[in-house]
Amino acid sequence: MKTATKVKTTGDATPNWDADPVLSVEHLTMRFGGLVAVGDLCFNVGRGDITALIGPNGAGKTTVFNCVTGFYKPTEGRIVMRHGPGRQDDAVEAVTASGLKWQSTNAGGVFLLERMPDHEISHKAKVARTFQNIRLFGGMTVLENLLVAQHNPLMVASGFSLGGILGLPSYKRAQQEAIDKAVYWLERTHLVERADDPAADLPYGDQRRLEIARAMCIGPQLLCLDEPAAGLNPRESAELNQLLKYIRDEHNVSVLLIEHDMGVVMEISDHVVVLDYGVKIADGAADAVKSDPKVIAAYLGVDDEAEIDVPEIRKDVAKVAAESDGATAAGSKKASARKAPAKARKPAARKTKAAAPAADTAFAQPLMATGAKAPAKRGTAKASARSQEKTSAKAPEKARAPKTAKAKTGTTGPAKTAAAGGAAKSAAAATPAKAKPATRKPAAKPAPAEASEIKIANSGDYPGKQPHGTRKPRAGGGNNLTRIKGIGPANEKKLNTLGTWHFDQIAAWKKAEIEWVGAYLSFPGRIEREEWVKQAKVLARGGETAFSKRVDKGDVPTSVPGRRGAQPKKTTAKGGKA
Amino acid sequence: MAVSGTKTPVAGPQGDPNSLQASIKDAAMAAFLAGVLGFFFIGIRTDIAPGGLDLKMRWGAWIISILIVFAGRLLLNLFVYKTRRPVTRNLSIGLSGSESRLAQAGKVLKWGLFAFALILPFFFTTFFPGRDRQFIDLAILIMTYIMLGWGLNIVVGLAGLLDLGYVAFYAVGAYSFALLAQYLDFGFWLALPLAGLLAATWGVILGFPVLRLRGDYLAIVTLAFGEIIRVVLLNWYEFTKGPDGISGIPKPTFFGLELKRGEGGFADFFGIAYDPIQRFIFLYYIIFILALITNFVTMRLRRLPIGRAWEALREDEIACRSLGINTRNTKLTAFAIGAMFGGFAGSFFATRQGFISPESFTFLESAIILAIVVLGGLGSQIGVVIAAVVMIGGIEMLRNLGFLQQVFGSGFDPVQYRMLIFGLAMVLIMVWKPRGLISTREPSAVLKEKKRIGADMVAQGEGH
Amino acid sequence: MEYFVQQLINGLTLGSIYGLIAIGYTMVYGIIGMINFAHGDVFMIGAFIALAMFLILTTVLGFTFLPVVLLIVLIVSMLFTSAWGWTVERLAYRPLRGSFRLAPLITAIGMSIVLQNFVQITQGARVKPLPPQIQGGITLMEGSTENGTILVQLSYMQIIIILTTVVLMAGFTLLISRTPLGRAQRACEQDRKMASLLGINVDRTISLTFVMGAALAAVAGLMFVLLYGVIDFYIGFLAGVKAFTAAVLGGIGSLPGAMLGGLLIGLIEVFWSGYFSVEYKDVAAFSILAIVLIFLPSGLLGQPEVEKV
Amino acid sequence: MSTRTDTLLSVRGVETYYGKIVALRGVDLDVHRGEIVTMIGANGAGKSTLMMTICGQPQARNGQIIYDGQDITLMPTHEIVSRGIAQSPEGRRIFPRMTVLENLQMGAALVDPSLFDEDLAKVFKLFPRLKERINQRGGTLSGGEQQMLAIARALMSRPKLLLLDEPSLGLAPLIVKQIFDAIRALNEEEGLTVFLVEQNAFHALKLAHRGYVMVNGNITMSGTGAELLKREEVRAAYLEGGRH
Repeated sequence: MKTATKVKTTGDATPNWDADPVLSVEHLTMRFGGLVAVGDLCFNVGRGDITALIGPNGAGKTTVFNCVTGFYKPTEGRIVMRHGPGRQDDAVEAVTASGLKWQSTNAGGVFLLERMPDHEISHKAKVARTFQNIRLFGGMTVLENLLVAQHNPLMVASGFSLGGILGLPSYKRAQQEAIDKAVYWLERTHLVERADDPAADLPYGDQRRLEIARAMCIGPQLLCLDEPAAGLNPRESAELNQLLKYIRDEHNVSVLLIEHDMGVVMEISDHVVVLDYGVKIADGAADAVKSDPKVIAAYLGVDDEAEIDVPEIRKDVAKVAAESDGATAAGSKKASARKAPAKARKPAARKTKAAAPAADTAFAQPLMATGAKAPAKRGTAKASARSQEKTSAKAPEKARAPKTAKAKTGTTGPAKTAAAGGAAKSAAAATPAKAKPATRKPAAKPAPAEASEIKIANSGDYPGKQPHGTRKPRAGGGNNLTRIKGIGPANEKKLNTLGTWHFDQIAAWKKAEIEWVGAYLSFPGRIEREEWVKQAKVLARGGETAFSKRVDKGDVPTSVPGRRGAQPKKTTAKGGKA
Repeated sequence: MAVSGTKTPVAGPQGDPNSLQASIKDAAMAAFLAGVLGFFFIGIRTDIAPGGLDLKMRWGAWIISILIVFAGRLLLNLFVYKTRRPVTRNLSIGLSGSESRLAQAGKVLKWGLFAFALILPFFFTTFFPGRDRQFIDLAILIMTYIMLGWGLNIVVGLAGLLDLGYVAFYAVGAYSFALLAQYLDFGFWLALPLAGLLAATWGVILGFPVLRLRGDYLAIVTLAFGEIIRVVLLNWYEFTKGPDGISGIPKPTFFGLELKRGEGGFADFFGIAYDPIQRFIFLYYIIFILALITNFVTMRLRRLPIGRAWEALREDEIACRSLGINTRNTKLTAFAIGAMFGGFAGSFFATRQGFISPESFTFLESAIILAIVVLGGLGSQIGVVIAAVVMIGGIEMLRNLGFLQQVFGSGFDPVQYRMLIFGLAMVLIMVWKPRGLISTREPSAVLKEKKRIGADMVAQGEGH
Repeated sequence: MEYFVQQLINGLTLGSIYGLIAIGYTMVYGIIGMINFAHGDVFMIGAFIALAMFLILTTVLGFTFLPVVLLIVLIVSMLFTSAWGWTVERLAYRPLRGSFRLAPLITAIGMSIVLQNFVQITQGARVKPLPPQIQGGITLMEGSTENGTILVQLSYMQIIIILTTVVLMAGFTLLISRTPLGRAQRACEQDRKMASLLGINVDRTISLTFVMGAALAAVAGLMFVLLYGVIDFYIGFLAGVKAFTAAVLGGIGSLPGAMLGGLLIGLIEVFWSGYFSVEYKDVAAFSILAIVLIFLPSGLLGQPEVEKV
Repeated sequence: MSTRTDTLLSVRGVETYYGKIVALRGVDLDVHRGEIVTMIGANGAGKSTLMMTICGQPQARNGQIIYDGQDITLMPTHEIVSRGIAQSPEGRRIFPRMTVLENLQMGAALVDPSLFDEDLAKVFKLFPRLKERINQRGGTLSGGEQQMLAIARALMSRPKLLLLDEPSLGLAPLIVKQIFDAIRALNEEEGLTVFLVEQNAFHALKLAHRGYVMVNGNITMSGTGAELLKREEVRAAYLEGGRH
C-alpha cells in the first residue's frame, strides 16, 4: 500500500512534503476585521501526496483553502506553488524578491499564489478546487460543465472567438479534444451516462464526483477538495477514496483535502495537518497524527463532561494531567505508550475498512463514543476515537491525561484569544498554563498520604471554604460519583483527592464549598449549573436521576457504569492500553 | 406544553372557497377596495380652472368602476379560481405541456418564421396592397426590437447581468451615425460599423468600473448611465442640438444607389417604376439582415468557449473563477458585444427615422427591451421574437382600434389606453409565465442525445 | 456664505423628500429583494390624493384652518396611498413570490407604466398647480453682495418638511429595531422560509412593509405638492429614480442609509444646480452614485457582502 | 419515557413534488406522544422534504397530514407551527444579522411574552454556551453554536412536537454528542416528542425509540431503533440510499 511504504521510507529522513513540496504555505495569517481566522500557519503539501487538512468546525480550514485558491487575499504570509521537482528555494526567493507573480524555471515554475488573482491561480498555477457546498453550473449539462473547465485552452483554440465565429476547423478539432478529455473524466467518475443531463439533476453523490471531474479538466497539478465526502454514504465514500488514489497515482496530481470523515482521512492520506482555531496543532503522517494527543483533544474531544473549548475545562483537564504525571510515569514511558497502540491498531483498521459491510459502522463510529454495544465497532473504529473510548471504559484518566495535558495547555489560549484577536498569543498562553499544574503538583499529591483532613497547600487562595474530606472512603468504598451528571472520571478523581468520596458529602456542600470547589476545579459556576448538589441529594437517598440511569445502563461512555461501590485504583492503565 | 391540546374534528383550514357566499364576499371586498382606490382618481377629477384648480365629481364613473370590479371578481371567483391554488399555478400546470410542445415545434417554428420574415414585404404588398406601407413599417419596428432584444439577451439572458440602461447604447449608435453624417458626411454603410464600435467602446467604458457590482447595484448604475447619456444628449446643445434633435439623417443606399425618384435612383438604375414602398422594403431587409447577423453571431458564440463562459457566469460566478475564467473580461465581452448590436440597431433607427432626438431614448425604451427579453424567456432567441411580435405588434395594433369609438362614444380615445394596456399585459404575462414564454435551455454541446433543460434548473445570474 | 447656507437648507429639504421615498425602496428591497419600480409612482399617487383631498377640504367643505387641513390631508393620503401600495403588491408581486428575480422586476416596471397611464387617463396629462399654502419663514442671515442683499430664509414649509421627516424617521427606526413587528420584518428579510416556520405570517408582513412604504411615500407626496405647488402624472418617475439612487447610495436595505442617501442626493442636486449647472444636476447625482458604488460596492451604510465561497 | 402512545402526528400517503420532480412518493408514518422517532436515509432520499412538507413548505400534493387530530395538510406554514410544531430545519437557518437573543425572541414569536424569561433560562440551561453569546450575531457563531441556537430557537416556541433536520450535519463529533445528549434530556425530562431526520443512522437510531428508513421518497422499513440497527437491510438501505 502506497501510504504505508511512503510513511516508512520517509520515517527518519525528511518527509516527502518537506523534501519535495508542491505547495508551501508559509506564515499564513488571515484576519477578518479583528478576528484571526488563521494565524501564522506553515505547512507543506508534498508532491504526489494526498494531504488532509483536518480540524474542528471553525478551525479555519476553508479559509486556508480560500487563501490558497485566491478567493481571499491573506493578510500576511507567502503561498508558494511549484511546478517541477524539488524545493527550488533559490527560484522562490528570486521571484519573491523580484515582485513578480510567478516565473517559469527550467525545473518547472514558481508561483506566489498570494499575489495572483483567483482565475490565474487556476489557469497558470494549475491549482483546481472544489467547494464545500457544491458549485456546479446547474443549468448546464454535465458535459458543458466539463467544457467550461477547459475554457482557457479552448479560448486560444477558438482564436478568442473570432476563429470560432468563422467556423475554422482548428477550433472544431480542439473542441473534439476537449470533449474527449471530458469523456475520459466522466468515465473515471462513472458519469458518462449522464453527460447530457443538466448538472442540477444529478443525485448528490454524483454532483460531488462531477465537481472533482470538472476540477480535473483544468489539468491541475494540485487539486484542493473541500469536504469531498460530506453527505456521501459509505459506499460513495469508498468510491471517492478510489478516485482520489487514482488521481494521485495515475495522474500524479497532488491532493489537498479538507475532511471531517476520519475514515476517509485516515485511509487515503499520506500526510495530515491539523488545525485548531487557525493554528496548526499537528502535522505529520496519518499514523502519527491520529494518535497525537493534541489531535485527540482538539478534534475528538477530551472527556464526556467537558464542553468543548471552554478554557476553564481545558485547564481543569490539564491540571489533572499534571497531577497524574507526578503520580506515575516518566516522560519516556509515556511516549512509548502513546506510539505502541497506534502501531498495533493500524493493521486491524485497514482490514476492516476494506471489508464493505462493516463500512457503515466505521463511518458512524467516529461520531459515537458509546459503551456497551460496541465491541465489533471498536474493531473498525478509527484509532483516535477508540483511544478515547478505551480510556473511558477501562482506565479513566491515567493513560489519557498526559496526552491531553499537552494538547490542552497548548490550545488553551486560542479559544478566547482567537476571538480576541491574537492567535499568536496562544503560544504564550501555553506556558503559564503548563507552569501552573507544576506548582500544584506537590500540594495535591501528598494530601491523601497524610492526615485524615485533606490539606490543600494554597487552599486559602480560593474563595469560599474547602469542603470536608476524608482520607479514605467509608467502609464499602466510595460512591460512583460519575453517576452525577457533570462529573466524569477526571473530576471524580480530583474530588477523591479532596477527600470527597460519597454523594452525601457533595449533598452537604453549602454555597461556600461550592464556590471553593468551583474555583479549585477552575470551572466556577458549573456546579450550580449542573446541579451537582441536587443530583447528589437524590443519589445519596438511593434515588436515581435520568442521567444516573443511563450511566448504570452503560449508555454514558465516559462515566463508569455499574460501579456503585469502591472505586478501584487503576494505576496500571497504561499497560492495559498498550 | 404550549397551545391548547383540545381535539377538534379534522377539518380543512378554511371554508370552501367555491361557495357562492364566499365568492360574493370576496368580490365585495374587491369592489370596496376598488372604490377606495378609485375615489380620488375616478370619482374626482381636478382640472385647471381660472383662479386655481377645479374639482369635478364623477360619481357615475366611480360607481360603474366599482360594479365592474365586483362583477369581474365574482366571475373570476366562480369560474377561474376553482381551486384553492393560485391561478398562476393552475395556468402553468395546464400549459406546461404546451411549452414542451412549443419547444419541440421550435425548429419548425424557427424555419417557418424565418421563411415568413424573408418574404414578408411581398406578402404585404400582395395581400394588403392598401396598407402595405403601414404593415411593412410595423414589421421594421418589430424587427428593430427583435434585434435589440437579441442584443440585450447576450447581456441579460446569457451572462446574467441585469442591464437597465441598454437604451444608452441604442442612443450612442443612433447619435454616432447622425453626428458622423452631419459633421463628417458619412454614409450609412460607413457609419454603421463605426457606430457599433463606438457603442461597444461605451459598453466597455461603462462596464470596466462597475462590473464588480452585484446584480441590483449593477442594475441601478446601468440605469443611471442610460439617464446620464440622455441628459447629456439633451443638454449639450452645441453638439447634439439638444431637444431639437438632429434631422436630415441620410438614407441608406443600395450599393451607392439612392432609393429616390428620378435620375440615378434605384428604380431608375434597374429600370423599374419608382414606388415609395421600395424604400420601406429596402429598410426592412437591412434590419432583417442586421438582426440575422445578431442572431447568427449569438448562436455561434453560445457554442464557443466565450458563450459557455457567459452562461457559466450566470450559473455560478465563483465556480467560474475557480476554473480559471477571467470573469471581468468575460463580463466585459458580453457587455461590449451586446452594446455593439445595440449600436447597430441605433444607427438603423437613425437612418430609418431621418430624425432623432433624446426623446426616443428614455428609460421606457430600456424597460420595453428588457421586458421583451424577460417575457420571451431569458436566453431564448425565438422567445424574443415572439415577445417582440406580441408586445410591439400589440401596442401598435391598439392604435387601430378606432371602431371602439363607435362603442364608447366619440370622446373615447383608444390610443390613450395603449400604454395602460401594455403595462397590464406585462404584469399579466409575467404572472402567468414568470420564466417567460420559452424558458427551456438548449445545451451548447452534446455527447449523445440533445436534451432540453428545464427552466427550474437554469439560474438567472445577477444574484451572486 | 449666505448662498451656501441657503443651498444647504434647500438641499436638506429636497433630500428629506427623497429620503422618505427611498425608505420605501429600501424596506421592500430588504424584505423581498426586489426593486419596486412602481414605488415612485406610488409617491405620485400620494401627491395626487393629497392634492385632491386638500381641494375637497378647502374648496368643497370650506375648511380654512390650515394645520387641521394639513393633518387631515396627511392622514387621508397616507391611508389611501397605503391601499394603493397594498394593491400593487397583492396584484403584481405576491403571485410571483418565490419566482425568479427578474419576474417581479418586470411586473414592477409594468405596474409603473400602468399607474402612470391610469393617472394620466383619469386626471389628464396637464400639470396641476396649487398656489403656495404655507408662506413666510425665518430669516436666518442677511448678507450683501454687489447685486444687493441676499436673505437666507428658512421657510415654514421647509421646517415642516424637515421636522416631519425627522419624526417619521425616528418612529420608523424604533419600529424596526424594537417592536415584534420590526423583528418579524427583519426575520423575513433574512430568511423568509425560516420566519414562516417560526409562525410569522410572511405574506402579511410583506404587505405591511408595502403599506408602510406607501404611507411614507404619501407623506413625501404631500410635501412635494406643498413645496413645489405643481404635480403631474410623470413626477413619480424621476423622483423614484432619484430616491432609488438614494437608497442604493446609502446602502440598500438600510433605513438610516436611505435617509442619508436621500439627503446626499438632495444636497448634490441643489449644490450642483446652485454652483454649476441646473441641466447636469442629474448627471452629477448619478455620477456620484457610480463613484461611490465603485469604491463601496454595498453603498455607504449597507451590509458589506462577504463573499461566501 | 412516556408510556402514552396516542398519536401526535400521522402522515398518510403524502406525495410532494418540486416542480415535476417527485420528492415523496406516498409516505406513511406516525409519531406518538413522548417518543423520539428518527428517520434515516441517504442524501436526497426525501427526508428534509418530508420535514418541510409537514410544515407546509411545500404543501403535499396528495395525502394527508394529521397533527393532534387536525388536518394540517393545506394550512399555511405559520398556522401549522402555531399549533405547536417547531422545526430546526436543514442548514440551521439562523437569522445571521440578528443577535442570539433576537433569534430566540423570534422563536418565541407565538408565545405569551410573559413566559419569555422563563423559557430563556431553560434553553440557556440546556445550552449554556448560548448564554455567553447572547449579544453576538447569529452569523458569527460557529457551526455547533448555530445548531444549538437552532434547536434552542425551536424550543422557545414551547412546542409539543420538535422536528430536527440533521442536527449532526457538519459538526465535530464532540459537539454532535452534546447535541444528542440535549435531545435525549429534553425527551426524558420534559416528555417532548421529537421527530428527527438523520443521515448519521447509527447515532440517530441509538437515540430513538422508533425509526423509519426512507429510500427514494418511500418508507422502506420501520421498527424500534434497536431493531433497525440490527437489520442487515438497514445497512443495505443506508448504504444504497439516495435517488438512484
